[in-house]
Amino acid sequence: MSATNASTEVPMALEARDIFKHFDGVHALSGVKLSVKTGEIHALLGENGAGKSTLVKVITGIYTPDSGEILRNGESVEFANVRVANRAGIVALYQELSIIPSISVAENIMLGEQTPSKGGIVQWAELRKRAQEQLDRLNQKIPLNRLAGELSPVQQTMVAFARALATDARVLILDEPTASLTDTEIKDLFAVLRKLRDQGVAIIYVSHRLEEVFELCDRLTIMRNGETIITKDVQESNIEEVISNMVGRAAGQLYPERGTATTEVALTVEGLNGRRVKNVSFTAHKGEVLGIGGLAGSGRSELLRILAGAQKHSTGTVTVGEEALPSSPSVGKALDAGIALVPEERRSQGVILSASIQDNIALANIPSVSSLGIVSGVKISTITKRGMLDLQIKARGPHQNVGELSGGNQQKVVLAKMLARKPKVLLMDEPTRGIDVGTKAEIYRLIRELAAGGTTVIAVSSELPELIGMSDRIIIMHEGQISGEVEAAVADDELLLTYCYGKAN
Amino acid sequence: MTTTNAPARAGQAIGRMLLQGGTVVALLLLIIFFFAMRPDIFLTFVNVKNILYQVSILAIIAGAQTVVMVVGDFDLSVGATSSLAGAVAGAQMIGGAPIWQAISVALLVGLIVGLVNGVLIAYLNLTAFVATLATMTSVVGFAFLVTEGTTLFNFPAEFNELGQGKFLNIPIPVYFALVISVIIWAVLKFTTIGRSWHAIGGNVEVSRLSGVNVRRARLLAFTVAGLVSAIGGILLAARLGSASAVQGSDNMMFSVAAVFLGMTVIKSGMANLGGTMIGVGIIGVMSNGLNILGVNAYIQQVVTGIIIILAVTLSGLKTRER
Amino acid sequence: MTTTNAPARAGQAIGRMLLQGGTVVALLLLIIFFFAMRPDIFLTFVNVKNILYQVSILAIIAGAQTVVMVVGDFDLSVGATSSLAGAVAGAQMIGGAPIWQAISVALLVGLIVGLVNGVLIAYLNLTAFVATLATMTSVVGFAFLVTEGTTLFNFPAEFNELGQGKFLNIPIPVYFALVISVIIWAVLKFTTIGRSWHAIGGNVEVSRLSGVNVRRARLLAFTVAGLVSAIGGILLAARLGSASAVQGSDNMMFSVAAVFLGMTVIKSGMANLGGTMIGVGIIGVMSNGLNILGVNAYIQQVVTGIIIILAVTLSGLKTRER
Amino acid sequence: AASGGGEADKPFKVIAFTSGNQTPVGAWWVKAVTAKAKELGWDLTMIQGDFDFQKMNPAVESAIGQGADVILDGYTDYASIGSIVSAAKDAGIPIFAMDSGTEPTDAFVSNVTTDQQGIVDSTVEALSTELGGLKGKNVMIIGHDPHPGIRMRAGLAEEAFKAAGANIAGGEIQKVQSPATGRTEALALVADYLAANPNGLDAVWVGWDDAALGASKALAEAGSSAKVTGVDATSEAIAEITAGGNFLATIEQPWPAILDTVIGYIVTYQKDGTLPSTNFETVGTTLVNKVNAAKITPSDKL
Ligand SMILES: Nc1ncnc2c1ncn2[C@@H]1O[C@H](COP(=O)(O)OP(=O)(O)OP(=O)(O)O)[C@@H](O)[C@H]1O
Ligand SMILES: Nc1ncnc2c1ncn2[C@@H]1O[C@H](COP(=O)(O)OP(=O)(O)OP(=O)(O)O)[C@@H](O)[C@H]1O
Ligand SMILES: [Mg+2]
Ligand SMILES: [Mg+2]
Repeated sequence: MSATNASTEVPMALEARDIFKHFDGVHALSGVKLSVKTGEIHALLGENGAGKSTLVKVITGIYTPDSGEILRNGESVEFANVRVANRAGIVALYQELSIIPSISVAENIMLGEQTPSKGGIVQWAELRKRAQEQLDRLNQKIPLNRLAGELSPVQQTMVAFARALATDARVLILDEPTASLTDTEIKDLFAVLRKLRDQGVAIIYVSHRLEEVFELCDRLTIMRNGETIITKDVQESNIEEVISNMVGRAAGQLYPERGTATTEVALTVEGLNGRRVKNVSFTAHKGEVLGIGGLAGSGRSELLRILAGAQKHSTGTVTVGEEALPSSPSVGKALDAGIALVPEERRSQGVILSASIQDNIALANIPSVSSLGIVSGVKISTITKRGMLDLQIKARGPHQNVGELSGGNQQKVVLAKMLARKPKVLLMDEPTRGIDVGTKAEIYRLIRELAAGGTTVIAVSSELPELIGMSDRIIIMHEGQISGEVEAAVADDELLLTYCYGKAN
Repeated sequence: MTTTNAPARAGQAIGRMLLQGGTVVALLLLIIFFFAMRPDIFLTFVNVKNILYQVSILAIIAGAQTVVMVVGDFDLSVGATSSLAGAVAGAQMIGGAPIWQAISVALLVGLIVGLVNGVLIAYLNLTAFVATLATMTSVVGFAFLVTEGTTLFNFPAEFNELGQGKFLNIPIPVYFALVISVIIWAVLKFTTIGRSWHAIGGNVEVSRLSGVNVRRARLLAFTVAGLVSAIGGILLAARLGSASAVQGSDNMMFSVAAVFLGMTVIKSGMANLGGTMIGVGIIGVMSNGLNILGVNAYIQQVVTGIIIILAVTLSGLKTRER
Repeated sequence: MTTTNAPARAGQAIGRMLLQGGTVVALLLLIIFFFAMRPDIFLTFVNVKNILYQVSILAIIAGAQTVVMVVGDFDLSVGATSSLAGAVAGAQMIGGAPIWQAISVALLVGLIVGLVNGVLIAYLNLTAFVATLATMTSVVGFAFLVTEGTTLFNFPAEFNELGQGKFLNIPIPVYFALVISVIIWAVLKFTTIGRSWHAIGGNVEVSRLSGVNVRRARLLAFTVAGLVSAIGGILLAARLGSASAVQGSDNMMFSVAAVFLGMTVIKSGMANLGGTMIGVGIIGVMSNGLNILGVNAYIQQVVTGIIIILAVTLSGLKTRER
Repeated sequence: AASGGGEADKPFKVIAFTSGNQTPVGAWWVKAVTAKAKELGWDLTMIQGDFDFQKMNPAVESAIGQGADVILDGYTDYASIGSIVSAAKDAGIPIFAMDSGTEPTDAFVSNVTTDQQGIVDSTVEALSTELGGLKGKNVMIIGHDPHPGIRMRAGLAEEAFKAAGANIAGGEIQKVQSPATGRTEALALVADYLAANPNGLDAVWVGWDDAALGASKALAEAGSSAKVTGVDATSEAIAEITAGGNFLATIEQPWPAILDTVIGYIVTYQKDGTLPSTNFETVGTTLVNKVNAAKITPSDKL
């Protein structure tokens, strides 16, 4: 609607020309071009590590480019830091950015230069009023006085989003804002974004969820290896074209064929009660991919954490094959029994960012790389090499710090670490969060291979198509309880959603 | 992260409050204990005044420490800075300078030390621990140079009056401690810089990316800490009527301990002025009470450590989950 | 915010190495400086031996501190624990116990203090700062009780030999420091527990979810620190032929400073034994060099702080990006 | 605090304080004063300061606020207790002191201390005799400024050695910073000096025994035959002197006698309000060397 009526004389709201940026020998950006019109939602797409987040940080002055130029309304600008960019109306919600846990929701929303003040004194009434306005725009009922750290992850994301809205930005950049949201919140978010666009805000939208892009965006730019491949109107493009441009070859099938699960029981869960989880019982079979769905906060993550020994439960039993797990769990014991968890928050739970790939992989495999308390460098390097090869981890070598890898490759490190344990039951919490389509397909294939090899995979996902596509069987949770179970082959979005809202059983 | 089912909510709430306020409970227990042991003395006006007098300077320096710890840092140099400020003021007065000038120069010295800390930490990215450890070392050296290693004394009576005088039968340093605490509390609570400090203490990176001027705010925090420590040091010199290079050096450890004790008081677990004052109270009551009971100095020291552990453990229980 | 284009890459790499190894460079600069000032003395066998002898006990205690700091914690009680261990060994021997028994009991005391720290921190979730500050306070009190406030002496000659004897003309404590450092280095590098410590220091939650027994590992780290500190304290007592409650109390601050200096040596910025030893070297060379130049004690102190800042700033430059 | 007197209707109230209870002499003093008070039937308030004036001064002042007949100060320099002195003046309570400063001051009605010049004279003479004269000899002086007694005698020693024609090693008094680490600091000072100036020392004069023991250890390790003197007569120093190594001599200060004198003044004052005739007096000390070492009661065994 607004994509075509911009005349060529009107300067672009934001333009990036031939940006180069390298880190320690990695060329993150090699001549990127991006131009965003006033009043459009512009999708920025690309594989993990394509350089999207780096470009965002160059635009907002966090990184200084090696060369290249940023133009705002046709004028060349240089931002020394985030504050200067914000004052010029450019505001970003960063990929890894979250909230400040120890201060209130209201203050989180009105942070920094947004804090209303007179002579250095905070105007609390004004602050609360304006914070409330932002939450209202997003349809969020979050108490302003709560400490942000007490909110659920979803609410935290919404608070961070409210903060971005509060700045009244003219150029708003969102780096994977929906990665941890579910459909309800996404709908509210999109409504706000459309309204902003109609008010003339230029929005850059980075996402790996391509359906969203086609639903929301006006134009798209695809990046690959730090370069711009194509910029196009969304209406003139389609998913296949986007994928092939992103990965540089024709798109294959996203989800592999389902396998044939055995009837041999691999995991039995009986009467499990935790903080949120209530009376959960189910079984999973050898070679089966069991998907778990549900709304945010429905207790899926807690269930996996309990199974993995990472969280206490009050009652219930977990049995792997024939062997019952001890009632006071620990991750070590669960691992020994053959249960491994790929957690939900990669950066804070999955990998040690400051440690090398091989140290990360070794960490979960201490028993197998050591004898009599002494670790063997050779064994570590063997399992690391195998993991990096099997999962095609792109890195300079086993000694590279995980913090320097792209999100997708970080996720593969987490997987490699747990797969080296050869688990009987692999628990995966949002296994493809923030991961590009190419890598997603790889991970689905991997899940299938594991299942075919006899592993039981239990995967939590918030994306219904993914849940259906990768699973053999699906369990849906609602407020801590199992509200429905269905064979994936016969499942559809509508049915799953009714279970999600706990309406049928 | 405690959640339960509907029943027994009230009982649990009280339980939580007790744990939450573990440090407050610890203070109350201490008071009750010492009162029970010596009801004739402990809560008399004279003794309470005494306790207040004894902790007033620690309270000021712990206030300075609170500011820095709200930002998520440490300042190991507060004690040394206060000694240096006292020494500088003393040396000035002995050299014949008028009182106002002596005090101004001493405050300036504190400000400069704080500024140096701030620059090192906020702009040169040194860890607070190393930077303030290093400045502490240098500052003690300066204090030795200023005092030539001796104890300076013989200050004008009007100066000593600042530390030894009374108003309404309450020693003047108590008022100073009160006023400075209230100011720091208000700055932390009501000003934009105070809120920035809290934000930075919560998460530096998020604050920076959200447009908080992190460097300036940290610089300011350390500068304030230096200045306030100097006030404490000047008052200590006036209070004792003398100044030496090492006087009040244990204020550093105790100020950090007080802030840590106080951090357990509030839910977010951050440094906060109210909590710090409770921490200061625990330290003051403990030392006064043990003295009143006539406990042997060595055993006092053993007991002091144990009481600190008990106080913190009491409130630590609440976060033991997981 | 360093940015450059393709050329001058090589130059930049060298520059980066210099910055990376800023602390090493600082040590070299110090050595070169003092050597240039007193070429006839500074690098002679006698003086180098002197320096090694002087830092040997600090090196041991800094090794203990390194273990704890690898895990991401602190131990403020190392100095006090070492004094207590020395005092306990001394008191035993004076009481007529055989040397092996005195040493065993002293080591046990160190182990227990470490264990208490570990339980408080790993199992009762106290902050390392508060917990070790509190144990430090109590431990000093115990040390006073053990020594009755005096200096114990008159130890058997074989005991003193441990601290004062020589082998191949090199004092025995130097060998102890070397062996203990190598052991700590090897434990950190090659053992599963060392791996776990590093992982915990990198990210506690990730470690826990990877199956590391975080609590046990932290408990062990503090226990090791207590035990190693005790070794340091026993050697100090043997070296001086005497034991007092406060002797070696400055080892705490210096050990932390050494570890911090050493953290700048490696890219990950974590505590590491090699770096710590460079830190210990800087502290030792600095104090010996300044003494040799005959610098006034107070000025020495000022200079010490400044050199620490310069050394760390030099290596801090590399992380100044952003 | 006990009151068992019975001769007067109200017990005689005494506030006693010392800043140094964590030193052996301080600990002895606390015990001795407490015993004396019991014997004399005083109502004693004993305050121990642990060198922490921020804590000690208020405690003493609050005791003053509750009233007392006399104040007894042990080993606490008047410079550090200005606030106590003025509080006592205001309340009209006399302060009797021992070893509390090196010069006359009207802060005290009496201050009995040891003769610093005498200490210096006898130690310097002992060294002179041992070395066969001091002319051209290299002498290191180790002091500690925060302690007024040590500071004063170190200064006097410097004068004495200069007057005798000795060279002061390092050109000035070497300073130990913290009493806690005095021994290791002195050890390093001497060791480093000897490294820089092999055979560069004939004597080391140290202001107190603990540091002197460090110095003598450094000399022994460097194989130097230089001699050390200290002050305090600790049992450790006496043992070293007896053993006949580098440690030549130390000084015994007659604390029990001095305490008796001061207590005597207080008793007189208690009886009829008579104050001592002078507010500052010094008492002679005894040089402890190999000859008389066996007969001396060490200061930490009082
Ligand atoms: N601070 C850094 N240091 C070193 N390399 C970096 C750094 N930040 C990014 N890189 C590298 O730059 C490249 C681009 O990364 P960037 O984060 O911009 O990718 P992205 O497109 O946002 O990927 P994702 O979809 O996974 O978020 C990657 O190869 C990454 O490893
Ligand atoms: N209201 C809340 N207060 C505190 N913590 C919460 C809250 N909601 C969720 N959490 C925490 O967030 C994590 C995820 O919660 P849970 O397992 O219930 O959700 P989920 O179904 O996995 O949904 P999602 O992870 O998508 O939010 C848990 O560790 C839980 O403790
Ligand atoms: Mg990204
Ligand atoms: Mg989840």
